[in-house]
Amino acid sequence: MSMLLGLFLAPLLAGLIHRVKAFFAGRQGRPLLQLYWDLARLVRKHMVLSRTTTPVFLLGPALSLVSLLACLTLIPLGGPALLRFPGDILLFLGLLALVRFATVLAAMDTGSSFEGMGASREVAIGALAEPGIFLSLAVLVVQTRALSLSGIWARSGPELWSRAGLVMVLVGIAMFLLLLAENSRIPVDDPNTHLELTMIHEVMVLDHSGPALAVIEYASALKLWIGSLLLSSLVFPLHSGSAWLDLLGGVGVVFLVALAVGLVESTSARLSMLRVPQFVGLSSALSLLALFLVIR
Amino acid sequence: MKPEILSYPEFSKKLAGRHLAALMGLPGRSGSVLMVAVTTPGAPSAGEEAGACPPGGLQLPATVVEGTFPSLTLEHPQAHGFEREFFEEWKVRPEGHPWLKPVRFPQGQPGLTDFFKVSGEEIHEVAVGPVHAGVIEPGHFRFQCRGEEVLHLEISLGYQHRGVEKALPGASPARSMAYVETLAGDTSVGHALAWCRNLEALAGIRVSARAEALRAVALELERLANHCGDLGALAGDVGYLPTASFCGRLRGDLLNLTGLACGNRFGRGWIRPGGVAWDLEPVRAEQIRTRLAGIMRDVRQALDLLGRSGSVQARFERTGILTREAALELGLVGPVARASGVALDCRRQFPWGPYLDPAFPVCTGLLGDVACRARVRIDEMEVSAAFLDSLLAHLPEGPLRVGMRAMAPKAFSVSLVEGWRGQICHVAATDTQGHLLACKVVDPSFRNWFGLALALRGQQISDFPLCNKSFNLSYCGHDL
Amino acid sequence: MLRVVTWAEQPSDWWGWLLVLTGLVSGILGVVFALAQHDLKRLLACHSVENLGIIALGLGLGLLGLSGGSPLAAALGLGGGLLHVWNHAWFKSLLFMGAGALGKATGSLQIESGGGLLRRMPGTGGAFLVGSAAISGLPPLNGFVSEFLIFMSALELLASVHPLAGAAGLGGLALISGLAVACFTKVCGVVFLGEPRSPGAQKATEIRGSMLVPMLLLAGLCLLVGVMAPLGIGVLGAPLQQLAPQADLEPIRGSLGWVAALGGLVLLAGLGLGHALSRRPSQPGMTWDCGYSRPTARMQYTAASFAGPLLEMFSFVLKPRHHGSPLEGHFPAPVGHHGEVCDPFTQRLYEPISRSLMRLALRVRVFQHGEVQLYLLYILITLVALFIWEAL
Amino acid sequence: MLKALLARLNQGHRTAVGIPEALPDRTLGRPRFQPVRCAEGCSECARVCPTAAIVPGQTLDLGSCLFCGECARVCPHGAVRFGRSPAMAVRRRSDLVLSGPDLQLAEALDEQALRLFGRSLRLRQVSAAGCNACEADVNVLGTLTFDLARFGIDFVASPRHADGLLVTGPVSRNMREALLKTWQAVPAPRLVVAVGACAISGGPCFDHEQTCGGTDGLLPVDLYVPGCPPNPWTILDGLLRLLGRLEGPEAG
Repeated sequence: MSMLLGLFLAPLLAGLIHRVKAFFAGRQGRPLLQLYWDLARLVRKHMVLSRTTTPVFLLGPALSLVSLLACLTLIPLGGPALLRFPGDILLFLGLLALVRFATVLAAMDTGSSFEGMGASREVAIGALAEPGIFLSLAVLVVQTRALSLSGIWARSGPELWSRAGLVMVLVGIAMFLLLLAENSRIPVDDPNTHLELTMIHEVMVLDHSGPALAVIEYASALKLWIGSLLLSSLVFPLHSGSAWLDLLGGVGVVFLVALAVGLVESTSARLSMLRVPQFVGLSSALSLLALFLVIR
Repeated sequence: MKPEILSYPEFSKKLAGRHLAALMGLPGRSGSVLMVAVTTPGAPSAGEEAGACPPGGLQLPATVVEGTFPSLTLEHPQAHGFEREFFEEWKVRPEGHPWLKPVRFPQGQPGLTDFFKVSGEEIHEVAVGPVHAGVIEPGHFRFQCRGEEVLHLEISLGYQHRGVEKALPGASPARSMAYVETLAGDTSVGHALAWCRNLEALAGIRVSARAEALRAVALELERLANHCGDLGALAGDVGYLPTASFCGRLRGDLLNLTGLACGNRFGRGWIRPGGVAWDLEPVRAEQIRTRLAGIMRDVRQALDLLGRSGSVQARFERTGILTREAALELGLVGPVARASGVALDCRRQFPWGPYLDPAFPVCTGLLGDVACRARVRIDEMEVSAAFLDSLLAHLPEGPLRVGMRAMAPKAFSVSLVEGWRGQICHVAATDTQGHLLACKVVDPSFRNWFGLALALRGQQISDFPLCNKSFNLSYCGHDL
Repeated sequence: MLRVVTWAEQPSDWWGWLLVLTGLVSGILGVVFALAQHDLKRLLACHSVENLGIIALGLGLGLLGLSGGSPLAAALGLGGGLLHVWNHAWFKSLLFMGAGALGKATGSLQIESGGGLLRRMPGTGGAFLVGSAAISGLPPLNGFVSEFLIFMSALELLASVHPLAGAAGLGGLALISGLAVACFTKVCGVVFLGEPRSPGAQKATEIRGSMLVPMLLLAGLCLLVGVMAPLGIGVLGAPLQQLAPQADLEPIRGSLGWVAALGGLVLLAGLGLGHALSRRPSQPGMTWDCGYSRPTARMQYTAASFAGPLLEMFSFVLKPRHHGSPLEGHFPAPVGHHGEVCDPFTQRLYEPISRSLMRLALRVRVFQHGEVQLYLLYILITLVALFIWEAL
Repeated sequence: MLKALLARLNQGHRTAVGIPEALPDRTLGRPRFQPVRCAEGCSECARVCPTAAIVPGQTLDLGSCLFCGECARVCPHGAVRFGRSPAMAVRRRSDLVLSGPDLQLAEALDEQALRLFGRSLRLRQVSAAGCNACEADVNVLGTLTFDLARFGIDFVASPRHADGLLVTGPVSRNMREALLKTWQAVPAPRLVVAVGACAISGGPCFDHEQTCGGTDGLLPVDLYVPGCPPNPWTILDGLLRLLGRLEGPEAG
């Protein structure tokens, strides 16, 4: 159920963020369902394939979408996840690394300096973000003594917040910053810009078209969903006793996270590319601080 | 004024310490070319009070060249672009020019030139354009990069070459107005004004005070709209949503004010030889004045937000620095040069009509970074808004348009107008029958492009769009 | 080493700590230096340093588990470390063979002179890609399985007896694997993808089958160990039972089963989706070049530029040197640029030592005349001196 | 953040609801051409036309017209009059050549294309020697007032992501190859929109050897938007008609 929700609602998040930004700008803005229409159009279009490219070009997006779908089976939402076993956290992170490996190689396959530039930025940010994600999840592991995402979900919640509020706040902030960085949002990347030289994510997919682009767009919507879901299920889970209420609450928090992303994008400027590592490092530092508070 | 024909060494000496507004060729006797320079006084030194450059002081040194001549660029770097253009047009080679590359590729094959190259297996080139990512004109940018750092940027234009300058002298009056109003679409008023003032000078007529005032209104509205748009675009480039959206809308509102006055949002069809085509009745003038006040209130608020945002200022400051020395040596103009502390402004140097105020403010900056270029634009908007307000309140009386007369034979005329991008220089010469023989158009972009290339050295490539916006130059104004 | 360490009934903490720290330092430095290399063989050598670091880290965590009384962590750490020894042997041989094939086909081991080789050498390229994914610790390949065990050990320690070591191991290994992904995307992207960057790469062809088959076999092995992970634990079961008898490995086997199943499924589904995509109607074209008519191979990202942002962050250890004259004037003349990263051990440890040894040797040469009598005299003096010393 | 919110409240919601029926009073909208009124032998209009867009007594080519209004000003018989309606975009080049007062406005794409693009259309803008006025008016469509994105239309960076080209400028000889390369980079099915007199007919440079005289003959144009530059409302009106979002003779 939670998996299906993710599959269907993920593209809505992008629409929601756009609506928040449109409100702040004072315009009507894109329809909420725009990404659904975009995807419907893209899958029916042809592709232009560069003569330079190899099967890696199409395999990259395919593998990353499938990996993200696999990730979705591991995250709890309003109830334990479809699949749960000790150490599923590690598989989850491994799959995210696979996503990065696949998209970066698909970008490099075109032999364009733009895609290379985006790929270089992506791996730099990714390599720095990796410890941050591990450490923030580690804090939750220590706090809940659970080795699986569903286990953390089961033992996290208001009780944990009252016991270790500060730590949870730190972890929450760290994970939110990572969400911004990993999903190419302001202040790390600007999803709205059309300028090749400043982009990260968009510039990596400059050559993909048609169904392949649809796969990429859908995958990045899923990635945003998964990132928000982690925050919702692990940091702010609801345990009301009713599974339906928990589910509703979980989805609500996911949308709140998207709202917060929109708010950040509406009111702050992008960082200079030189500052991005510091920004990503900050999230690692925050989770490290939380970790020390926990194991001290 | 007539060009003063000198020997080559004297000619070269005459350029020292002066600002080269234009360099053009006129057909001479038996295959030789008369090279005419239009020079204006150089900038006052940095210490002097801003805007101290006194009015007047135009000079027209000229010399006869044939086959080859020693390049002026070595001594006067600001001649580099003019000499390349000269070579392309007249096939007279400036010997020793360090960088004799095509400017406009009139024979086709744009972008086919030896780009400056930093060798080494680590260096990669980024080639951007001609088709850019945004909704902008085409041009080719070649970066030599090591990682994210730009070692060198070379700009190769010419994609927009339409042959307008060549077509100008023989065109019908109606068509030549269409040409000059599309020389650089966002500077329709500036170029139309420079063109008409030349024709009027050649015909020896004076336009009325009212027409001059209305022309000034058109020119300043154009400046306001474009500066406002630029500031919004700068905010957009660093992803700062509020100012970007507000200024984008306000720019449209400012264009609409011009549209209200003459029916065209870019001021096309407003300025005509002998005066202006559209009047501002008192009601309309008052309407523009009130709407302008409202727009400026919103503009101030949007810009205040920009100034207060630390994350924006961090991106603007110390990005894309252009030193005063470089700006002077390369003869840069307009807000770009003023942001680097070069206090030159044609409204002060060659004033006319309502600008005949010895205290007309010239806005300058010190550092020459993106922040300064933004600041100068903000200051100039305030100056223009105040100027417009008083102008619209007291429009002088007089006829809109006086009839044109035949132009003087064998005459030479220079017109300098401070467009929103900077000094626009039009030169026109007539033949023995009083028909136009040759025209020269120098858009401010022609000079400033090189300044952009220089400002990018050692910068992060991701800052290029920001620097580019802070210059915001015209491609077709360069390519003609 | 493991043998020796486990002789003792209860290993003391500091052994584990020492191994963890050595592992972290060598792992992180190894991968950072690898990132800076221009030569494929040197790069792979640096990765060996990194992988030995991972192995040491696993063993160290395991020892800490033993000493702290967490048999599960011990079994996981030691098992992961041991498994990684195997895995490393496989994917590293695969990668070295790939490098050899590359050198043979293009005549150069410089990364920057590769490019577009996957089209020209699909077998080598495919095998190398699998090896790269394996060494980067990506599911569903063998590298992920051993790193999974080590990570699990760190998580166990974190939640129980040695939280600090667990945290260090976790963060360190995460950084290492993040950087490894960066490094191998660089190699694969620059060498195998895009357009050829040198004449050698331009005319490269696939190598002989006899060289190709072992690579393909090894690649298959990497995959097999990955998707047969639960069996792998079975193989390790016996030694682990000895090392950490109390550990209950059943849940781990279950987890590995899921890992293998889901990983395998992802791979299959990914291939399927990729195939489905390639069947969609398409039109051939050129890589988008902004409409510019004369693109060159120089307009591709170079390996150095690709790794640039990361190297910049680690410049305090790498101390990169750049040679090249700065651009002067408004119209500069063409210049060259070259950058390199020197090995700090060669530069700051071995070289000074060997230099002082040489100096010493030169001084000692005074005694060397080549005359037999003198040498006899030296021996005599030495003997006398020894006797005196003995007598004292 | 509070400041930004306050500023937003101050600046207000700015998106216009519909396309205005009439442009401001001095702005020249859709002309009413009545050659029947022309007197024999009168060619005042042709004399002042900068682009030879008008043939007295016969045709007025909106694709060449720069909307300078000189013809209407000099015509003694009122054969040319400019109205204020922004709706002017057409689907066929021949529709722009007026021989009477009627203008066949653009009809929607066929049903199959509408199913594809009706709610989502991505365009790649190519300026082929445009003077930056058309470009500016296309850019304006993204601002608060016009808010193009609310109709599902957007401009994208890469032609690979696009469903069509929006071309401005007379297509200089130097831009010809780049334009064609961009076209080839757009995956099928795809559209072409020509915006402005230059892109339709070459504009003031219609007979220059340095230009190709517009997009016609190079690309299959699906929508022509006349003007120099077209008012943003004219462009928006044309795009919405193309997508079947707007029907009828006047803008709604």
